[in-house]
Amino acid sequence: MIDKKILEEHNLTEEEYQRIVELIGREPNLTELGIFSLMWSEHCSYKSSKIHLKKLPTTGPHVIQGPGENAGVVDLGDDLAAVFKIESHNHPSFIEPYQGAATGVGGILRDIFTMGARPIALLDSLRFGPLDQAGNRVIMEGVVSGISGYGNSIGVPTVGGEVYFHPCYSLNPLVNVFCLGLTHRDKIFYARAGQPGNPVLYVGAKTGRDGIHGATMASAEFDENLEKKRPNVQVGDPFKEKLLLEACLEAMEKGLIIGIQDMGAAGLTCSTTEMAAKSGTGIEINLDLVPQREEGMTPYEIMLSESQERMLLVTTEEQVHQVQAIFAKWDLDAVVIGRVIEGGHLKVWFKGELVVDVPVEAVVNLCPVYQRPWQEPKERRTQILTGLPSLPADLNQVFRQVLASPTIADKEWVFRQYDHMVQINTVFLPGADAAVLRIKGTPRAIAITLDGNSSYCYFNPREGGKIAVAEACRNLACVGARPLGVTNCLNFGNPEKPEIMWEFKEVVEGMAEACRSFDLPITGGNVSFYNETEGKPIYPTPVVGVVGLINDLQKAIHPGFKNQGDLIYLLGPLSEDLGASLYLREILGEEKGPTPTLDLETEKKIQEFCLEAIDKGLLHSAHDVSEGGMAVSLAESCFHSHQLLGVKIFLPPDHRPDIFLFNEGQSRLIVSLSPEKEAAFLRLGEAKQVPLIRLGEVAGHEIKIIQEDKTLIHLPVKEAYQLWKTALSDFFKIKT
Amino acid sequence: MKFGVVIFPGSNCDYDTYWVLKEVFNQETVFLWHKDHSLQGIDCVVLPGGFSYGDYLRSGAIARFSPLMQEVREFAARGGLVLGICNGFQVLLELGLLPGAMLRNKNLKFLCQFVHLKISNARTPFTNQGREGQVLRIPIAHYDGNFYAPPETMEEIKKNNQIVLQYSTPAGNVTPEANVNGSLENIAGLINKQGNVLGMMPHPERASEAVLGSEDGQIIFQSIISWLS
Amino acid sequence: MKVRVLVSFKESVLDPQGQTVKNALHSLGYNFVKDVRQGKVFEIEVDDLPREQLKVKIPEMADKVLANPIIEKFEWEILD
Amino acid sequence: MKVRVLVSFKESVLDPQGQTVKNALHSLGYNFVKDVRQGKVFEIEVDDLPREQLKVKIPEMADKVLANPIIEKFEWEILD
Ligand SMILES: Nc1ncnc2c1ncn2[C@@H]1O[C@H](COP(=O)(O)OP(=O)(O)O)[C@@H](O)[C@H]1O
Ligand SMILES: [Mg+2]
Repeated sequence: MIDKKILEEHNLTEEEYQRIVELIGREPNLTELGIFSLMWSEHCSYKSSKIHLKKLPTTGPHVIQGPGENAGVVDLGDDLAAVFKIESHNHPSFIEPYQGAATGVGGILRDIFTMGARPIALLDSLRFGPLDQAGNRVIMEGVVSGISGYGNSIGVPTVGGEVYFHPCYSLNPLVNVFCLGLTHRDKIFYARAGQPGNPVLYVGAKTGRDGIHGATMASAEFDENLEKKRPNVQVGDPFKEKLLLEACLEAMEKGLIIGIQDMGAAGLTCSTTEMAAKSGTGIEINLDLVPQREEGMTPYEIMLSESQERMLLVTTEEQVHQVQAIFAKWDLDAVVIGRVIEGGHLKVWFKGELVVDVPVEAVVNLCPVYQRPWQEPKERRTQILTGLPSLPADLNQVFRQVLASPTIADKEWVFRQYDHMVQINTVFLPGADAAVLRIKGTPRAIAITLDGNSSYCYFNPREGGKIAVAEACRNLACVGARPLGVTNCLNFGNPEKPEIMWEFKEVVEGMAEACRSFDLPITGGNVSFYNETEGKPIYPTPVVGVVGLINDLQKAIHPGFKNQGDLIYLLGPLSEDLGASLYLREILGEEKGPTPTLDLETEKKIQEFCLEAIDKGLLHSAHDVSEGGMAVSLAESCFHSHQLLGVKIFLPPDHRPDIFLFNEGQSRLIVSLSPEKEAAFLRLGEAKQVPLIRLGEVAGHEIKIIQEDKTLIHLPVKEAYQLWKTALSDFFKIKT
Repeated sequence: MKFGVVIFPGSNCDYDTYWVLKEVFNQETVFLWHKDHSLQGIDCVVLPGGFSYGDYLRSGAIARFSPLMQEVREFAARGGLVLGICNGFQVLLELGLLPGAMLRNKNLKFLCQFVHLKISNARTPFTNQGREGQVLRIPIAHYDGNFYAPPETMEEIKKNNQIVLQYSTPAGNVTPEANVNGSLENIAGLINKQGNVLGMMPHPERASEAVLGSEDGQIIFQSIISWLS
Repeated sequence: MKVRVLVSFKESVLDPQGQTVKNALHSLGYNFVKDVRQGKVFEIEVDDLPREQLKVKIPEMADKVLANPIIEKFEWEILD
Repeated sequence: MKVRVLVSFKESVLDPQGQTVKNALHSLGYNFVKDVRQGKVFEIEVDDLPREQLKVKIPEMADKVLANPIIEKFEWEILD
């Protein structure tokens, strides 16, 4: 009955099918096959990535929960814990930008509150194709309003993120959403079934035929058959999720829940089998009891539906009524649909018939793991800048162009649509190096940032992986936060292609090396493969989310300059590498490597120095040098000052000015300090052996960059600010 | 003195408002559940921001039918102080306790940002600690804050001096450029004729602690407290 | 039995959404479009009540819940 | 000449708005309401084109701009 075509439709290979037959000792029926296909999909099983992800360090003194649960957990001290995770929703957002992005937010929120934490912050990492193409604008507009529509409504602030533009994302936009929640150390909940006999409750929205095959879709490359797959997109209901959030947290607070798992990708299938597998039990459910939105749904459809805003929870017989009362208060049904059983099987009943009977261990843990072949694409080594392009005549003009590049330009058009202040914890609004949230009732604050540069990863995935981690930590250092834990979202093309697998392996190894060097654990993440359309993969795009702690919020600093006359220093090594820089790509028109190299020892020294200098109160501002180089860093520090302060910068004579200003050499920060602190600052620099150069000072209201007796750049801050501020929103001007 | 903060399904500034009243101003504060029938003897009721019922029909349209709103209506009729913030303002409009209606922001986008507000009427229970013409810096966060009322109603509003807060420039000029969402007369805060029910789109609870970048929102709460004591 | 209620802004109220749609249509070359007004439609499945009763209940419901009479007007029809 | 385009979610797609409205109507005692689907309506003023042409242009426009065919369906009529 199960033939080649059916297997193909389920993205299962012949060998995988044989393995299923062996594991269950017979041919599966169609529903059972569907269950295996979901759980053995790349999205759920990590079959191509697992062997590489093992290389990531996952333990550390602050880690309460590493990978393996819905989200990672780190200790914040004082009995508090932060629960966080990042997830991708790339494919759905391409198909239906608004709903795709909205349900992405819904999904990651559930991952967090499933663990007993109240979500307090969202961040989003977005990548789109160039905005001069109308199609990309439509996608971006939809994605941003989808995130805004869901996050704002549910009342979790979207406090930061990043937006990049590159042609490789035209047909494969990336939407990665991060969420962090707060809970008490002893109030963390897991996906557990507990004792046999425990009732299993279904709560939340009714099940419809949404997104059937969504999880397998996320694991398949796009082709022209896209149209056929379209009805797979779900519509999000943030209002229902808000009710679900409040009801779940209330039931948890009252100690009424033994185990809980959200139903996102892979719905009932995933939640039932995972809970049982983790407790070494089985689970039995009756599909006739599952609340359904549509008539005539088959067991296959009910088990595989990806309807949003649903949860499965386990309680005890005695507490069922109390649980139901809480859900009723929030206008939600909580229906007992089955119970935990002995024997390790998932048994599903439908109209009096046993329609599924499979061992949960096989479904959850025995998917084959692949060591997929990898090979370095040699041609990439030749895509290296040889010989320098000539120096542009008008650097003032170049500077203006760089500021107006959508990747550099102010992202206010985006974050103004997000409620970034609800819950009244947001101390640094979007725009700073890291989002900073106070922890009410303590002197401390949480800092969060997302980072990842795919151009670096394209030319050198290993270095790019390292840089992503280092840059995220550097961003935290700029506000005065020490990193506690890392989550990551790895967006790649088709892993069955050896060069993609090579990119993946290299990025993971680079990240692992950086994390080990920083002594930083990875507490979870997500892998999104098959980001290709018509055979064209995206650049390898790791997005790293780092969560840090500021012990004394009073000491935190912001990237904006503070006072006229403050001295401006560059911390870190000089660099002559233009490779993989935005300047080279967008202004000089050459997309070439090599990727800037990162020396982890230097990086750590710089960050340590920055953190100590902030702790000692020596700095007025700190801002890292990244896309667009030092010139952009300086300009942004002007823009973030309260009165649009200007700078007067003197370049050292023996450097080519455009390289000096726009290269993206690593491990560098722009800091400002009052002249009285200079001596102490230099002493600390000496003690820590960090390279420092005094660049100039905060002065007037113009950005003035001088080399010897030549003024290279001379622009009123106000004018520069306008360029930077309006470049993105100009693409979306509405005509009325 | 006792404050009550109403929780509708979908309210999301309920805890923020509670926090500010309780922790910043040390006031006795209780939550009021929308299905209840009692106001628990409070002196001022606050309808907080958020998305009651998802705002799926119209902002505030369904919340107004909550059982508790009948009590709020009677409380207001007796002269009790009612403050509606953001979604709370929208509920008050739908309830008919304030005149007019909200349209979508003129740029058709959700707007979250600090704005400047001119106090246009300081002789109210909600603004008496401010000066007329004083400029406050307080954030907004809404999709439907574009105040509209038919011409006759606008006449009334102006005649009765019901405009309490207006979007302005930092210097306090009420200009079209300062009008972030397109409201008639730059209206950001509006009081009823009797002077005991205020609706405002900006969030004073988000600007009541220095660590959040502004304490200007305190004026609203201080005014209520001083009025009641 | 199915009822359809259409809710739209009164003429006197500006409809920027409709304007934006119009502009989008123009930019795609649909220049024969002169004006667009955007509203809401509710398709309501109801018990088989006598028409007399619907004629009372539906407008009442529309007036009270579905539309805000300050800015909106509505019309309704029985579909089958 | 006036055209009306009605856009709503496909049957199989969840309609949270309609559900919420239905619940609200029930709580107000309108229990004869069995189901509500909420959609959008566009009232479009167009140049007087031959019907034949409208029959091509309007559905094309609806499909491209007014509705998202992935989750929405539409119907349309000429009003006068
Ligand atoms: N890139 C990654 N780095 C570290 N851990 C990862 C990564 N991707 C996935 N994981 C971990 O693998 C585990 C399996 O994820 P799972 O919860 O089954 O899937 P999903 O993330 O889709 O819910 C999770 O704990 C997740 O944190
Ligand atoms: Mg999960």
